Amino acid sequence: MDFTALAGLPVADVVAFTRPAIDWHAVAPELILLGFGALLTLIDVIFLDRAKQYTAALAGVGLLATMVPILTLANDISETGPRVMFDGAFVVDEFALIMKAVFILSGYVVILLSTNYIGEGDYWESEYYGLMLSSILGMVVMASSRDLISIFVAFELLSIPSYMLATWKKRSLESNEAGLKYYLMGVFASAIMLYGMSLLFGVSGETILTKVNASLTSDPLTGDALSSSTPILTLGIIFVIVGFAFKVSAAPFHSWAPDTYSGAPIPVTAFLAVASKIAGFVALVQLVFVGFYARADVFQPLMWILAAASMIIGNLVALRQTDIVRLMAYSGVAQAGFILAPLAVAGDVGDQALSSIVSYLAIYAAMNLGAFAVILAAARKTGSTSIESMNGLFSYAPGLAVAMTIFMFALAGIPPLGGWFAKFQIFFAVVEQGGTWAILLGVLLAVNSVIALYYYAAVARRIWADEAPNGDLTPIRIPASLSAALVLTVVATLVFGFLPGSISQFTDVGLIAGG
Amino acid sequence: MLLNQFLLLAAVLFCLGVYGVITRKNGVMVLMSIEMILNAVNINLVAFGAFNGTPIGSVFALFVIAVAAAEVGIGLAIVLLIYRNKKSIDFSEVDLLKG
Amino acid sequence: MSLSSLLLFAADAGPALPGYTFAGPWILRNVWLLPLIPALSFLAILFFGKRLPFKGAEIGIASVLSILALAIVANIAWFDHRDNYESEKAEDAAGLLLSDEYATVAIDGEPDSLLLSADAGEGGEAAHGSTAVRNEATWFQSGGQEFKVGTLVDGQAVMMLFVVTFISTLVHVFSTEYVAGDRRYTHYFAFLSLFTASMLLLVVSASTIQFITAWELVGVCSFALIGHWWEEKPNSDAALKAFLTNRVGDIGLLVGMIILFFSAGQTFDIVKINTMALAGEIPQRNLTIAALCLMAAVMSKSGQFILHTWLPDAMAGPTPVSALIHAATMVVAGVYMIARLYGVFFVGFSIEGSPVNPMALIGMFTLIFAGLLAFVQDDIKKVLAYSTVSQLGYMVMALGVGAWTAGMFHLFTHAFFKAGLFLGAGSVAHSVHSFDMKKDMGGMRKFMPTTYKTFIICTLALVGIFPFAGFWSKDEILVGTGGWGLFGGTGGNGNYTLMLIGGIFGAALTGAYMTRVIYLTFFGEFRHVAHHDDHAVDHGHADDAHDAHANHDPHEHGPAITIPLILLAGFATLIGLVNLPPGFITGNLESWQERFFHFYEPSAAAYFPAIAHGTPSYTLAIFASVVGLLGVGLAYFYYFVLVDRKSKAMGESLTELPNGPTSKFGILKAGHTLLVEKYYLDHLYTDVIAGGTKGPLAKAVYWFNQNVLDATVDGVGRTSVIAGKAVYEHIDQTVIDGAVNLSGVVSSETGAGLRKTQNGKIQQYAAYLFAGATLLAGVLIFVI
Amino acid sequence: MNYDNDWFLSVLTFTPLVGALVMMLIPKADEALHKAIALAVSGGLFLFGTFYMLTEFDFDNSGAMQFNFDTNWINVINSRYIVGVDGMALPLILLTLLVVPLCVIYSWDHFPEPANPKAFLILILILETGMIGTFVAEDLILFFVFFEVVLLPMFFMIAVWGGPDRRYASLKFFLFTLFGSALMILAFLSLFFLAEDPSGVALRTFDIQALTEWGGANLTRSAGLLIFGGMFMGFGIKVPMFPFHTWLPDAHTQAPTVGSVILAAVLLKLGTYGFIRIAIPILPQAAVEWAPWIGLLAVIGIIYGALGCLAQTDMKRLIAFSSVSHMGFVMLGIATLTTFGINAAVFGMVAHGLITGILFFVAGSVKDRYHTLEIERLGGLLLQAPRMGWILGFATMASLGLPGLAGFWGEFPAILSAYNPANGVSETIFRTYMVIAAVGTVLAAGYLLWLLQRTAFGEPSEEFANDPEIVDASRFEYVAWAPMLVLIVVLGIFPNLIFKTSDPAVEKSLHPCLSAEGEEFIALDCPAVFGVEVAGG
Repeated sequence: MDFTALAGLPVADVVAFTRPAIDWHAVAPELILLGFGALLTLIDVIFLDRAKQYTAALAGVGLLATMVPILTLANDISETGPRVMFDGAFVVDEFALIMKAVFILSGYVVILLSTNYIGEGDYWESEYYGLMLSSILGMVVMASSRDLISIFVAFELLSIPSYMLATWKKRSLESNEAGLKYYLMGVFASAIMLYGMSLLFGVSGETILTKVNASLTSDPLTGDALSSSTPILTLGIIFVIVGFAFKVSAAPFHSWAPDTYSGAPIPVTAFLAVASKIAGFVALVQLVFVGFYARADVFQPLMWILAAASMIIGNLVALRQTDIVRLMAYSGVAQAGFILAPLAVAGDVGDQALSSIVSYLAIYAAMNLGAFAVILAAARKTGSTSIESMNGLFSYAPGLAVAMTIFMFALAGIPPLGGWFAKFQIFFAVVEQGGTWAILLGVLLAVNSVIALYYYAAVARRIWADEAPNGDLTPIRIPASLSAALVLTVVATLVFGFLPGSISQFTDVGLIAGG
Repeated sequence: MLLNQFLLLAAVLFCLGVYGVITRKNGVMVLMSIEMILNAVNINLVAFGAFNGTPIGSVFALFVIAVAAAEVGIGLAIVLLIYRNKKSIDFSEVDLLKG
Repeated sequence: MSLSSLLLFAADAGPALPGYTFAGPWILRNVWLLPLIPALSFLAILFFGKRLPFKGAEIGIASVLSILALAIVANIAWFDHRDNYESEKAEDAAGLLLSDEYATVAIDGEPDSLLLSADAGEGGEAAHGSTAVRNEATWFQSGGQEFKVGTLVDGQAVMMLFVVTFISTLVHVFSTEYVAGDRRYTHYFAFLSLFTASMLLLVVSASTIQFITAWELVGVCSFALIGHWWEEKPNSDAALKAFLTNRVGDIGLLVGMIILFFSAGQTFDIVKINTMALAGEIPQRNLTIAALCLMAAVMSKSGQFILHTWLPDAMAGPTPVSALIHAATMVVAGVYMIARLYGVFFVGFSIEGSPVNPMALIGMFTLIFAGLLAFVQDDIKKVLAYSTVSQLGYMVMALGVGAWTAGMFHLFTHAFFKAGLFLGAGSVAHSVHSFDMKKDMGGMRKFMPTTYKTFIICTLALVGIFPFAGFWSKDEILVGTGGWGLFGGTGGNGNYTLMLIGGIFGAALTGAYMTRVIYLTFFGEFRHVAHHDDHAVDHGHADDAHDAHANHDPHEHGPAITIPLILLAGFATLIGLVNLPPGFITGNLESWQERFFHFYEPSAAAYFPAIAHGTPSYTLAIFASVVGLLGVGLAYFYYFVLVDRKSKAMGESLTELPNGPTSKFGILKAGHTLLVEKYYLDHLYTDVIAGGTKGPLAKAVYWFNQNVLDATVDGVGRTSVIAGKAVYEHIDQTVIDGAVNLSGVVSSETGAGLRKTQNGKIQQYAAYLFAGATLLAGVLIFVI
Repeated sequence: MNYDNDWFLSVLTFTPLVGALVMMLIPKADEALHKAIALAVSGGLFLFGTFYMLTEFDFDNSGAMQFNFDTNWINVINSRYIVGVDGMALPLILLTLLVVPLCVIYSWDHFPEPANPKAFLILILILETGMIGTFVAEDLILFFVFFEVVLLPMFFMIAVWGGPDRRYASLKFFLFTLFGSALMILAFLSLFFLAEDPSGVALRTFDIQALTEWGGANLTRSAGLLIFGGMFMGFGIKVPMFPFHTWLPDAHTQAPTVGSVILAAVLLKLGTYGFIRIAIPILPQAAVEWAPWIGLLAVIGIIYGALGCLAQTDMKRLIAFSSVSHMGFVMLGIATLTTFGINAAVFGMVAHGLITGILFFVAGSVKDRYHTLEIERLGGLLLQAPRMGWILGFATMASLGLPGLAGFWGEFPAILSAYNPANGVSETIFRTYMVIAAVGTVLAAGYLLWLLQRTAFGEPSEEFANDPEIVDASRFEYVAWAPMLVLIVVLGIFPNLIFKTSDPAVEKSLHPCLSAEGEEFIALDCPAVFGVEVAGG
């Protein structure tokens, strides 16, 4: 069979491979992470158990080391502008850098959370950090990916290690089940996403997002300008978005999240609920703002529906939860709805929508990680994650109680705690658009923040107003790393709340479409 | 061009895969169904690539194949783990976590 | 007049405005001292009273004595100011009546009537109107406009200052003995002081909002003093009823004052409101509505039908309080307000030249209605209470027919004799520990001669027997109705014949019920049961003092009680002479006629209407006196003759005939036996008197009063509570709160429903995922 | 506008927060130190703040913002940290400064269960920061933040130290307010985006003064109405206006005494303050159209609250319902959109704060002694604790609007102003409201005196007749109550203390067309909405 004939390609067009220019500074964060990841795996293989006590620290150092090129890059691009590689498939711009920083720092906090939990558990340790770093590497790559293929690869790079992390407690049926569900749904979603990508590729003939976007405005067959979407385009866009909607646990693609969260080890849950979810949003943002921006008539209603459904379903089901981790899962669904909301107006108020999402993600990372840190700390004593186990926390662990209160109300969006500004930015974007549907979404947001408060405040109330179970008032011993994580998250949550400028000056970013 | 036929094939494969994922009880069968979907994607990619006269489709398909391999590896590991703990790979029985 | 000239401060402050000045004698510009002193006394008693030897009474008495002195000085200063101010400011005389601002004000009254009083005093100065003295300070501001608090002193005010301080002084003195040993002796005096302060504030108010303030404050003092013995529920019930009934009237007060405020161009200034009302600058409709609203306030405060029901209940308070508050001063606040805002009422009710208006009608109806009610009371204080209501009716009627001076004069005289009656009743009750005339009194003249004599004098004054005070004032009211074509008089503001008849009939009623009181209380034999254990009535005593009294005969009290009685009796005798009618005497003493009118009516001031004054007639005076005496005579015959005879026959002290008339004589039958039936008079008397007591009319009135009016008041209260409960339970807790809670339940239940979809089956999740994706695709492709 | 960047208000606002932070670092066991710090911070702040404000505030120019401070805060949304005080805010700030130390003193020797003075006092101080901040904020977002800051401490105060039903009550309080403020923030944002000057340049500012100057010009009618509606929900729920009032009785009943006092004295005022500081000045035209509805809800509130009171069997709940009624008067004054009405409202806020504060204090002390607030079981308070009984009597008198006491000046001028509402607001409707409100005063007297009769008068019930726990007011109670009692009298006698301060500010806050007449009206070229009577909105 004449392959070239089938492909319709003139043989002469197949040019010799030339190595594309590589901007080493721009990929330095990825390389450092890769290095540390490999190093951890090697150490594990070579030293086995003997390296146990160093691995966590090494992982932490690796993450912090990664911050160095991120900072230098930030300094660099503020002078010279964004860096673009591989024909626009890999871009380092403000958005990419702030998100990378968020991933790295979230990852660092997750490592702090994991140190004792994994160390004290009955499981292999070194692999854990190696996998964690690989997953973070995937996220970091994701932040720069502006190409369907690289997004797909980054997506899988961050997902595959996390499937394993979720199944970490090998002998626990719950953990197995959590991993299985996460894995199966993830693979299924990515398969659908890929199908969507294939359709988009088919329509545009391109994988670079900017080029995809450029092709969306005209009919591929006739070349006429498109006044509205074509079914195949719509299907493609929806399938791609569904893949990431799964990742951010937006309803109705959220069903894996509660089960996985409650089965997986708590630090992993925190990782999934924060870093992994943020990665999903990063991908969505890039797709929407770079790849599909011309097709606001498709993604805006889609995002509207997803946002509304997520908020409503997440909040209502959360009202009936008895397990704090599951509660956090559903709250995460609702939070996803909030973060999706600006995307429903992104076609008209792109800048504001983008910066509101970035702000939200950064603040969300701080407060959600903090909440998991407290859950983790409390579970050290109670050994349970039922909401009732939080009863009377204030009476024996006032510090934890105050911290948890701060996180709960921050998540609920009560000023002056961080979450308010995140929510406020969302409102800001939605109102700026000002259309009927936008205002309706705004009202939905408002109503849902009230419903959400109900269960957040209920947790806080248990902590403060109820009696400790069995009157057991022995204090909780909190290891240093966990304390550090708590302090970091509390401070971040408060600072973001009191001085929103501290985060907004970083999140008011431009998203460079690339080459 | 035979594009439509390729696309139709891919769509059928996709649907079969989805059907399999949703209905098959056996874990391995479910994994295979997913492979079917991925292969539907590959067919699409290659067909579109050929149609559009660009090698990117084929490149993309190669990435998909590579990643799918890794994914299935993980999948099988998890199924194995469940089998070890539960002595069953019937996914419909894996419902410890719910609500 | 030397004292007043000492106090005359010849400052010439501010431009001359119609009818008032900011200059004038020092004391008149500084009458704010009068309310201030007792107010401070209130605080002093409250905070230090208990530590003082006389438990605070000394502070109270000192303060009232000082303000009595000030009030007398103020009166004297006013007399001088009234007559001499204008001559000092002769150059402004013209501008006084018609300033630039009120150039449109026309005094369209009869010149003659204005000059009636202009009978040239000693100085022989030119006749001129009265010039009120004002003083003011900013109270608050709104919208950049400042609103004043201040004093407005004219004849009406200084007259009231004297009445209030005088009665208050006597009541203070009386109380030192009457409430001696009371558990809350100190509080009692504190509230007397506060009341005095509030009442004086009301009297000198220059603005309506200040008036409202004082009006409410006296109400609170009344509340506190009625409920003085709040341990018993009936007392606190009475206090609540008084307050709440007054609050109902206050709706009218507030609304009326608000209408006036805006109608007169956003001002609370009483002078300005009156002036504008009289100058026709306020629409008649507004004035009428405002006057009607204010009338509601008068009806509650001054116990006019139908809002009078609180006043008899208010007798639950200590008797001196009843004398001060519920007879002499507070209850006349309504009357005072009418007099103060007379321009508003005069125009609003078109008093001039009409035969009837709401105010006169209410007054007349009240005086008859209450007079009837007074018959059926066994409690001496309640008789006096209804009598007060009746007399207040006279005053309101007087003002309603345009007889301003007559109304105020009656207020003036009534204060003394009614206070005397109340204190007398208190004196008796203090001895027998009861107010029940039928059970616990009788024959008291033997035990308490001073009380008896003073009581008789005050009764004569009340009934209106020549030459006691009530005669003069009641006569003037009758004259003022102008409805006496029958008697050949002239003048008046209208043709209020109905009011005249009502007034005369009222006089007869007054005579009759007072005679009954006299008999039941002071004649017959003492009916008190020695070991009578009912402590409920007079709480003035601590229990031990009470027991010490119990087995003794009643006796006269010490000077603290008798001296006030004697003083009041003296006033009741003589005070009527201050306003002798014109033409009563001639010659050198002619200038002693109509002094009250001359000094106290703000004649020819732009804020006061030009009212016409009637000429009195001997015929009317005699006729009215005869009718009054007829009432006395009938009652006398029934009690002093029939009942007394029967009592002696039966050997016990009866209060009524044991076999009252059970059958009525038909008119025909009565007619043909008219002259021959020897018991005709007996029957007539028993029919009229006993009929009045037990028969259909008074009984029906009483039944109406208790079961309709009073029950309405109670019913309104009860209904609001029931309405409140219904609203609270069925609307608030069920509908509104229910809706809120329901939204919570619905959310929660929806959550529970959705939760069921999360059944743990992974492939179902996959189905959701795919279904979601296809559904979304369907919607976006086919719908949007 | 002259921004002289005065540090004073920031110190005032954040000192309590600093105090709270210091207290957080001190171990829980050192209760005496905690009390001392709390008292020193709040009391010191009261003395310093009052002294400074009374001496430095330019009362002749009380219509202008003073002690201004203006600096960057959140640049991306152009929200600034602007604080300032004018005559409208000053009385409320002073009230806040006063009430907080009194609450600390009152709590001194009997903290509600489960004690823990440290946490309790920290919450009070955080509350103080929130309350003062709300009154000084001159930026919508800053206002919003402070408005919400208040929620958390109050939520905990009810949830932890509250009565048996505290869980329900605290959440209800929180949810209601949050619901309102969520809509409020939408309204604020709409203002931000829709406000443009006459030349069509978007203002893009949250500065309250700048927006007031803009005054809703060239905003479409429907947008104005909707935005006002959003703010109405936010502020109205806080006030609380009928039918959003149901959180209040529950919150009050369950809250600890001090919580009730602060709630009544200051928190409810945040809502009314929002109306007069933000909603009405910024959107006068929408206010005119909303006024009849606000007035309607206000008078319904007056009557409804009073009827609710008559049905109560619990003393505290009765007082809570009375707040609904009294805040109805405040809202009626506000709804008239006249200087008279709004001055009355400002006065009414302060007066209600003091009076209802005292009533809650007394109710709390009654509860401490009798361990119940069921009116049926009480009685004879005047015999058992005469001073407390008299104070209760005094407070009820003040509460029913007795002239000469503070309550009158919030009530009467409000009723009065309803006779003659602003241009464009239906006179007929408001005169009807006036009469209904006047009837409300009778009902107020009814339920308050009935309360007094059933609790203070009569003989004590057998149950408590010889209870040794029932003693008269303690030293701490006296100290805590005396300033409020004195102020009730002083303000009643010298109303100009507040009126003169608030009047220029109120006048400045109202659109000139609301009161202009005749030629002036024409000269101002007023929009049609100010001229025609808009029947029923």
